[in-house]
Amino acid sequence: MTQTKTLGKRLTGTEFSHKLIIIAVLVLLVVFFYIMNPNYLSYGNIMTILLATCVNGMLALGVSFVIFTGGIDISVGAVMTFSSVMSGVALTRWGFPLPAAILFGILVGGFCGAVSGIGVTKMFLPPFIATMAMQMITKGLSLVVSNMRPIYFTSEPVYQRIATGSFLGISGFHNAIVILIAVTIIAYILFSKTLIGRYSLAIGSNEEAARLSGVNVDRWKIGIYALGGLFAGVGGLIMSSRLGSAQPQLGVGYELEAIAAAVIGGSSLSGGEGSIPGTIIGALIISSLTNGLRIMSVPTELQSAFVGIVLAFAVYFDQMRKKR
Amino acid sequence: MTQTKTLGKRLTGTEFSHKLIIIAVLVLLVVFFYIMNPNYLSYGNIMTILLATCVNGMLALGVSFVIFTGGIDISVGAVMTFSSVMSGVALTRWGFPLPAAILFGILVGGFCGAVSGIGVTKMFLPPFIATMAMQMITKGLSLVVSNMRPIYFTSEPVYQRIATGSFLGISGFHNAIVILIAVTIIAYILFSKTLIGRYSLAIGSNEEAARLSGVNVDRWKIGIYALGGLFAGVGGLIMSSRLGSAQPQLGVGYELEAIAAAVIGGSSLSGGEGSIPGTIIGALIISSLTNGLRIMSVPTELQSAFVGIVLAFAVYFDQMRKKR
Amino acid sequence: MGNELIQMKDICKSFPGVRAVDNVSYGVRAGEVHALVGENGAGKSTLMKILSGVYTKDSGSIILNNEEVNITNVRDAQALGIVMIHQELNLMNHLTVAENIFFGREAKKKSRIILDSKRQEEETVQMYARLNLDVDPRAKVGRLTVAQRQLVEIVKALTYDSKILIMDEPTASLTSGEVEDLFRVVRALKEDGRAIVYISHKLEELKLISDRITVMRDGQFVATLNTEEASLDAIIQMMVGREVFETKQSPFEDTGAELALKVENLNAGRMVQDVSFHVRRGEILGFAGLVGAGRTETARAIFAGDGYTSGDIYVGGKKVTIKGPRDAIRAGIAYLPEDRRELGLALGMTVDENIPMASMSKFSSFGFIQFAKSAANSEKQRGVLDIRTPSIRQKVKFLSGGNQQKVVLAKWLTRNCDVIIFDEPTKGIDIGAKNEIYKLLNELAEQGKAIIMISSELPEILRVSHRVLVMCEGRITGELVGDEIDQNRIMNFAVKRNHAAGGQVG
Amino acid sequence: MANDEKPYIAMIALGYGHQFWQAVRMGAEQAAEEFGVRITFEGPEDETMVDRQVDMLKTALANKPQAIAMAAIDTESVAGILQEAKAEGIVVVGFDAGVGDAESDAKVSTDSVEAGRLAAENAARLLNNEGKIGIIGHSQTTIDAVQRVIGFQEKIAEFPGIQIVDIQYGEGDHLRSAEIAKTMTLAHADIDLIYTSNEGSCVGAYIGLREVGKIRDIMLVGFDSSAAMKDGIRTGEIVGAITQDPVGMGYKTVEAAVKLLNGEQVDSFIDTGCYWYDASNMDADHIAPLLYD
Ligand SMILES: Nc1ncnc2c1ncn2[C@@H]1O[C@H](COP(=O)(O)OP(=O)(O)OP(=O)(O)O)[C@@H](O)[C@H]1O
Ligand SMILES: Nc1ncnc2c1ncn2[C@@H]1O[C@H](COP(=O)(O)OP(=O)(O)OP(=O)(O)O)[C@@H](O)[C@H]1O
Ligand SMILES: [Mg+2]
Ligand SMILES: [Mg+2]
Repeated sequence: MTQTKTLGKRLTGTEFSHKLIIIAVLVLLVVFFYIMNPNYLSYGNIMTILLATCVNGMLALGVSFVIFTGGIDISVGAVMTFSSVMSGVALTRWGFPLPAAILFGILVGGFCGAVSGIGVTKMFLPPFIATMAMQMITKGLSLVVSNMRPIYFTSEPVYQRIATGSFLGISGFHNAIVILIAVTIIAYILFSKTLIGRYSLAIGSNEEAARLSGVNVDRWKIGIYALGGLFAGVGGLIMSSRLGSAQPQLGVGYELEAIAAAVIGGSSLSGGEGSIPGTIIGALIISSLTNGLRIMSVPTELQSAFVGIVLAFAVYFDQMRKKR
Repeated sequence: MTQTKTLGKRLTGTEFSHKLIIIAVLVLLVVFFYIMNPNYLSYGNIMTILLATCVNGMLALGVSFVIFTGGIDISVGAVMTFSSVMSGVALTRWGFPLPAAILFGILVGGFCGAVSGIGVTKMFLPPFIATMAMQMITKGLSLVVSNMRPIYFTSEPVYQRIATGSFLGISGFHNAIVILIAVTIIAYILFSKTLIGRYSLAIGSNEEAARLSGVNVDRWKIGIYALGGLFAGVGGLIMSSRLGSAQPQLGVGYELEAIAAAVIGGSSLSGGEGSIPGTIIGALIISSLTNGLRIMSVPTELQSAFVGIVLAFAVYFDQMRKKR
Repeated sequence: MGNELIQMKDICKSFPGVRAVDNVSYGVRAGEVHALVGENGAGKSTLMKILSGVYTKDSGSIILNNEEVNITNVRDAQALGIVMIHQELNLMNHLTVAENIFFGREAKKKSRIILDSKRQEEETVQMYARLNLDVDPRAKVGRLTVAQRQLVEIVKALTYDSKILIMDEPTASLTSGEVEDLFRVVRALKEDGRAIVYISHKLEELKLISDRITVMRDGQFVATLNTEEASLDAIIQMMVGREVFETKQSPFEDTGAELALKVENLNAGRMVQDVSFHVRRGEILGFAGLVGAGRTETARAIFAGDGYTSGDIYVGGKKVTIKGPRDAIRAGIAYLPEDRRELGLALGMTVDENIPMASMSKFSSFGFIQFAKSAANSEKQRGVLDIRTPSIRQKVKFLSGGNQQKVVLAKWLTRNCDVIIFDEPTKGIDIGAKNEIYKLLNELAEQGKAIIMISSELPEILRVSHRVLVMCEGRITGELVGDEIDQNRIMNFAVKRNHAAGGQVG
Repeated sequence: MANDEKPYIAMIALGYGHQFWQAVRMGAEQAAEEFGVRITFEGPEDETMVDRQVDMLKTALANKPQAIAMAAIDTESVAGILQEAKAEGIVVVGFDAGVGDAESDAKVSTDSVEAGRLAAENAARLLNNEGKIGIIGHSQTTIDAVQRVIGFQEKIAEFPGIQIVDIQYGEGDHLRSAEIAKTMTLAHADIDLIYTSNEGSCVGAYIGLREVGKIRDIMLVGFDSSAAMKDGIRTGEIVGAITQDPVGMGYKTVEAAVKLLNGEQVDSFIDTGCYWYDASNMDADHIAPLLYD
């Protein structure tokens, strides 16, 4: 029985080793870029990297829950844009007060997610198709609603400060970063301490077993897709606050990066596996890499190739760990 | 035990009903657009639709095999572009004779696919990550190799005729359509009459079981990804022949449409399910829909929303059939 | 010993935290059936997976025909003529029966590229005929019942021209008729000079089929005996390391205890027709029948509303409408599916995450999970059911088959329902654990729960049930109470295909 | 189709959702109303989708237009189809990037190389012929995007005291361009001016520079127009930008097509010009109408 005991300890140990590997990848990247250009680790640039992580990180958090269930959400980029547009419309056209407009925008994101979830559960659509439809629909609606023009929040100077204001007056430490940290903590609690996290993994691990255990799988799934939409809505808030406007054409390709962050962070696209800290580190890896390549003035056309190679190897090392 | 017999018989019947449903969706769409605008069924426009199906159809065929295995290939668009660029480089810079250059381009596609396959099997990368890396890498390489300029095939007037020449002199009946039909037949034979089709379904159905039966799963998977790449290469040939040039920045978003065609055609993204005729009909649905909306002069911003809604319902009807 | 066709010497194999096989030697002669027995998790499957190339050994040697061989993957083993029927079904559900059987060795036309489906199908039918079975070779395997799938596995293995055939619990979900057919074929193979490894928890079978028996315990070799010289009791004692007491079922006094579940004229598709029955608190109701009799379908119609078209269900006297598992669970019905891997467990999750799955409301408040409470319960269940796991934080997929079944049991014990439907509860479970499960069924009944046990193992039905219902082709064909319960009567009802005599039960 | 009587002009642009194209469309619709013709206006969602645009052209032809007005992503790719169209008597007018010379009856556009040179001239002036420049482009392949950069580089090469130290491309995506601008200031701490090749790049760089507090230290030169850019220019945070005349371009395109349909003569090249604007002249009569939101 002593054996059993140590074993138990050892096993819980392996749960951390995943995070160790991707943290190591992150550290390696940072050290490499630091050697290439010491400015990389200047306070200003660290803040730049963190700020650049905000939108993608937010989308990645949202999509993570969906990925845990074994689903996928390729609409997060378009939904993010749509919710920022709707928030802008509420503010500038319908005369909502600012907090109401912001809340409305985030809720629109949640609503879009819920609709995808209904498509997945009640219409039996594969998540890829349900969210692809949602992507196409919100893309169109963003253009129609905004009349294909950016919606400016210039009338509300507060709006810009939501993301870009300095937290506690610390210069360079933008509110957006604080929001990302706060949302990450919320996501972490939701994931590891509450039913939504437990059920998202259970559904991803064996949906039928969950159903036969009396879990209302459909309702939870709709909730999880809605949660993903809410996160996209917050992403839209940060984005439009940074830009001072809602840009109806933005967001293309953001979903791939968000999914990539989750997968680098250890989520399996077949569901049942993954973690919130992993996802955030995944998002950080992507943005530090992109930032570093730009700082090194690597020609744009080569940057994507480098990112691709590094991502492949980051995941490779992580897979090697699992094999061991 | 006669029961076993009847059970089996009853089930084989349902296999056809899937194709009936999506054919019905296609017919409904066509009839609807014809009523809205009789030009829709003019000979010229039918050919336009078929020609517009060629590239997406080709990519969809290739990605289908990968989807059958339970994988996904999001690099097909970028690989298509890369192989057309390489074919252009071989022709114009390295002085390859035309047939060699074409073959070379297609083989480049196959090679890229094989590399993705190696990533999936030997590096244990999730297909999403392996092919995302491939997408990023080929995207970058296309730009670098082409020096960010289209490569024109104007020196080889034959080249354009490969896709756009008239088959047997029938005006409007382009060679590309013939190529699509031929490739579809080849894909169909590969799928239903040879080991590669059998094994792709088997791997998607239960990879572990396939391995335990002594099948070299890794080798077959690499072969299947390579096959997908070859189809993308042929897609690149048709694309560049139609355009008279290799466009190094083309292909963004094409993978989603190709995957959508396969899924509409009844492929399950978790593998083991799908068919070649289904995929081609899926591709036809997408292009007839897009074409029809344009002919009805639906504002561009709304087109994508309509496509999204129709796709969702097409798949919904198909799912209802499965539930019954 | 010297004349063994294949010998495994001093084999060791560890998994993270587990010494699955610890210095075990084992061998089979040509023309012999050598049984391998042991408790769940004793390491039987692991040992044989090493032989068939699924796992690589940590140390030790394998000697075939007096020559050391190196087996690193399945194909190596196949090339040496070693074939294994796996305990967990390893079939491709989307492929047909014939495609599965010939998988990896597809028949091809003369061109050597185009597949010859027709020939495969014909040969499949012939293979089945050797087992006295009929088959539609084109049926998709995913549509078959578990038992039919197991037959596919067996037929598949038989088609290999193997020198050494390893059968890991091949009869776990077969009925006695099919088992007899299988044994007939096994004997023929034996006569033919093949070496056969036979793993089973059905110890009665060993007498019928095996020549020698090797016992393993906790990954270690215990003994090898000649079957004629071995007594069942001795084997059991070697397996378990202690004595096992068989409890005889005491009759249930139908003193008008409260009706826990009553089902009237239930219809669900072709396989459930006009099924009516009841079960009282404290009673164990056995559901017997041949494979495909519709027992699983009946249970699922009650529990999950599958294919349900008409009929009334009363729980504790109150009529309930059941559209899905949630309704059933709320009404107080639990169901343990026969296919635990596909339906019962989240394999990638831990023991502690699976056990509370059906009762999360008990282990959460305001959506927050109460981890300490959940862990306490899981530890308790682990103790009660003797779940062999290094820790409750072990992932379920790393447990042996029998222990996985216990986790499912723990899940439903935690939920504490009034009516519990067990579908093949001891499938793949070792004799010691089986006895514990029987004891548990009795205890649950004594606590006033109503138990329905679907089982294809007649001895089990005979031993545990207070009352037995027999099904055939979707109908209840007979009911037996107390002393009436015996093998012959059950078999008579089980093949009663004319529907004249209704087994109507009030 | 009740309005079969009205001549029908199909317009196919390089892109669609961007303000620039919507401004072109506005001008075109204005002209359509004035001249009593029917127009449709479409474009691919992404300015790289050559084949999409070819399909659009073919579909448009199925509706039998009297005239086609087109800004081809790749002129070669549509040459054949347009030649056939011309042979059937359809009028072909190129606008913006235009179509091949052989196919077009008239071309209404801005010379992008010239526009890039104009930006460079002003940049050199602002730098007093000395300093370091970074460029944020929006596409490495779209022809006018490339020309805006080439023109700029060509002209800058005439000033030995000025160096271009970095060129990055941000797809016209605001956020990406913002990140690029921020890293550029870090990689090249001594950069004096950033030139951006379209609205998205400019606004993105504007935001990025503001976020790192360098907006006034580093001069920002933009391209095109939008409410955000106009604000920035008015406050001097963006030192100036080049604008084309998209509304005029749309208008003149339709006008030229109508004239050609009526058998009138038009110039084969109608220049819609490009203009430097900054805080000092943006309200002037000749500039203000060219700026759009
Ligand atoms: N892949 C694996 N990873 C980790 N542990 C494993 C793995 N496979 C088996 N084990 C462990 O090895 C031990 C032996 O398992 P094995 O499956 O060989 O038992 P068995 O004798 O076949 O039991 P059963 O009768 O229940 O099938 C068990 O403790 C099991 O938990
Ligand atoms: N998904 C399905 N589709 C069609 N027929 C099915 C399906 N599942 C089971 N059947 C058929 O229904 C019949 C009853 O199966 P069921 O599983 O209820 O039998 P059972 O009495 O529980 O037997 P056992 O569990 O011992 O296999 C079988 O003939 C089987 O072939
Ligand atoms: Mg076993
Ligand atoms: Mg059953």
